Amino acid sequence: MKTGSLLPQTILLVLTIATMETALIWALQIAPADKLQGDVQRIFYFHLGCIWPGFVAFFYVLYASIRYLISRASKWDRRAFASGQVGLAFCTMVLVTGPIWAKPTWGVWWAWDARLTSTLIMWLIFLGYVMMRDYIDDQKMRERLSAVLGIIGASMVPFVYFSTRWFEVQHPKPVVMGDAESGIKDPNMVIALLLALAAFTLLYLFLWRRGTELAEGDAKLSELRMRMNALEEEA
Amino acid sequence: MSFEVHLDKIDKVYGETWALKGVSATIQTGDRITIVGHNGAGKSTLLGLTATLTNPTRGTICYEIDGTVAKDRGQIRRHMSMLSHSPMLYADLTARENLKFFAGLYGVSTDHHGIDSRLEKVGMKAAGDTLFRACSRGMQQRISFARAMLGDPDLLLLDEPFSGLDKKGTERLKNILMTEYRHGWLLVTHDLGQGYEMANRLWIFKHGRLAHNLKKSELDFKEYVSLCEANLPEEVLR
Amino acid sequence: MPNLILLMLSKDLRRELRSKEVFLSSFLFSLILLCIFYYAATSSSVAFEKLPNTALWICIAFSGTIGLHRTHQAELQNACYKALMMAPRDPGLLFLAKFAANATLLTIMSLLLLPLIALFFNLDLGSNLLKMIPGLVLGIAGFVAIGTLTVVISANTRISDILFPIIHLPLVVPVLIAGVNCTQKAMLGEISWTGIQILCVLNLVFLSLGFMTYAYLLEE
Amino acid sequence: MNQEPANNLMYLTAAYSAIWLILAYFLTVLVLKNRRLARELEQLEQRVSNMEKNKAP
Repeated sequence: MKTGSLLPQTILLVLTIATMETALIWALQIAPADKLQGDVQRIFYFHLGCIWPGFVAFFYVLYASIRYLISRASKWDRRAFASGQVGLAFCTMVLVTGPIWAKPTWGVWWAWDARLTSTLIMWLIFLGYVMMRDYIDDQKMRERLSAVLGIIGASMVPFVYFSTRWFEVQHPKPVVMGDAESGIKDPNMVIALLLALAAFTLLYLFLWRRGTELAEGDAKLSELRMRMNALEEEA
Repeated sequence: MSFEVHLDKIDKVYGETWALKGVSATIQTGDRITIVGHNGAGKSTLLGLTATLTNPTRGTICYEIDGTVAKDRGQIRRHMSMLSHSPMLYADLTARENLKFFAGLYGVSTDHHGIDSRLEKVGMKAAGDTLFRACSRGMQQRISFARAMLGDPDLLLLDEPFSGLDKKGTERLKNILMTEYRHGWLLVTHDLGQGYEMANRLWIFKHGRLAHNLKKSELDFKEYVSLCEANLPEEVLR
Repeated sequence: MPNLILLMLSKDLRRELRSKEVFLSSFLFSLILLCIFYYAATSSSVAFEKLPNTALWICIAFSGTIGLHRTHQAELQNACYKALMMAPRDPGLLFLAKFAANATLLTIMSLLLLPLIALFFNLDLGSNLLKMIPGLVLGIAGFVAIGTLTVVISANTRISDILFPIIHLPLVVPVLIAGVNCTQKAMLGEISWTGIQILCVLNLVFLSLGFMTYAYLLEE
Repeated sequence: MNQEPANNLMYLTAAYSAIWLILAYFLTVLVLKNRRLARELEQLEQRVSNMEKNKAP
């Protein structure tokens, strides 16, 4: 079984690295610099590249959590959790690169821009989701509560996005450089963005697989340890 | 009215500890079963499982009401209730208010008079309007018994109901249990004498397994005690 | 179902009148918050009078969290919650009943808070009070709908008191954003229909989520 | 927009290194957990087989 799953793993890894390299080259070299923002705009390719699989990760949490509650099969819990972890990591990348891009373009590290705010809240929701598991000892309880929290959290994501945007209409943005003059126009820019998206999607798949396998190993381990304890107790 | 519970190869795992291991047994109508076992041997877990509060890790529990298998949790729950060492009543309400609330919650229609007669049965009519927190431990446990009896259950799940009671309180509650209640129960206890006296079946748990499942008529008290001593660590027997 | 809600409501209100738990933890706590708010605002030369809405929602968010946690702890005392879990009732209806009781308590608390805020901020509420009510009530309802779920989730962890606000508050951000907007407009004499619509949709989603998932929380 | 290009490049580098750092951290945690897991599994399997050997005769 192990050798069977090793080959697709390797293919996926190679594919991820290759796409990532190409995306890097395109984003940093081939795509032209933005007219107004200059080279900083290149952050955007990878910044956006992270958001997309981040969203996918969170919606997968929703899907897997529902599947868990229906079937009560631990594998769905492990898949949901691995996805949540990767989503959280990607969200962190978005949150870190966002301010780094904002400083030279907007002049401030943080503006309460809808995109930044909603990402921050999403990050907090899933930090809670990932953190909570460490504080519940019983496995079944942990799986069940995580699934419920995962469902609530992930279904909240669209509302977070919607409400932060709605709020922005009420208060016009501060002196923020709009995207009207700059933005993605050159075909090479589009290619760079698409490549980054592809690279991070592949990366998500890879990390998610690894995380799930790790959780499966963990489960196997605790099952073994439990059987050992039982055997020793009886002996 | 018959109410039977069939446990089939029940496993229950908490974290990395095995609370129950391959437990198969049948609880028949009118069985008064005393359960003993060392701490963490899965006795309370068994009650929780029987009460449909939690699901077994493996295995199935099947409920038979009047010969037909019941699937609906609500229907099953109407036939059981639990009396544990914590009274499950609100400290800031009076005994009467508490009973009224739970009667409503459990769908038992009781007027003012009905609640009164239930309180009278446990000898608590006079204390019906005192706040629950002001009642003594013994009184609290008797009111809690009245709560457990609200739905006229066919199976009582007793999780160390006597813990924290003094001798007099224990005697009184035991008397009420023996005289006011006619159906079966599962009683988890540490007190072998009491357990033997109240039972017609005896279960002994060891390491999550149901080590012995005996009729009371099969052995006298002395044999029972020696069997328990053989299976349980000393600290349980005190 | 209305029976169950009335039952839960009368039980929780009666308990509250006797113990004054939520009143103490929420209302008095809000009072202290308002004092801190005053000094924090004036010492940074922000016009304190312009912030009644801000103060109102900060009080609701903080004291609401404390109040929800407190009421659930009271349920856990004497293992009463276990008796609720064993009730032969539809868990979804139990959720709605619990939600109604919690929401009523918090709404009463915030209605008590309103005159106080009007007093402290020299606000003329009289004419705008009625306009404020829908936004306030709907906002609190959404806050409590999620809170009724998350408080049970966090109660099963080892650090329930810390974890509850951490998982609860990010989830209610959309409600708070919409609620803040509604009451702000109401204070200026307008009604924010979009805000109320959003709040209605959010409440609908939260309540149906709770209705469907509460069964999974009522297990041991 | 009104910054020196050199300065701009600094931000660009910072952003990309941040991504790689987070990724590296994530991967390291994964690898470390994996290793610990493999080690513990090995130990346990040995213990199990030892016990079964003791039981057999």
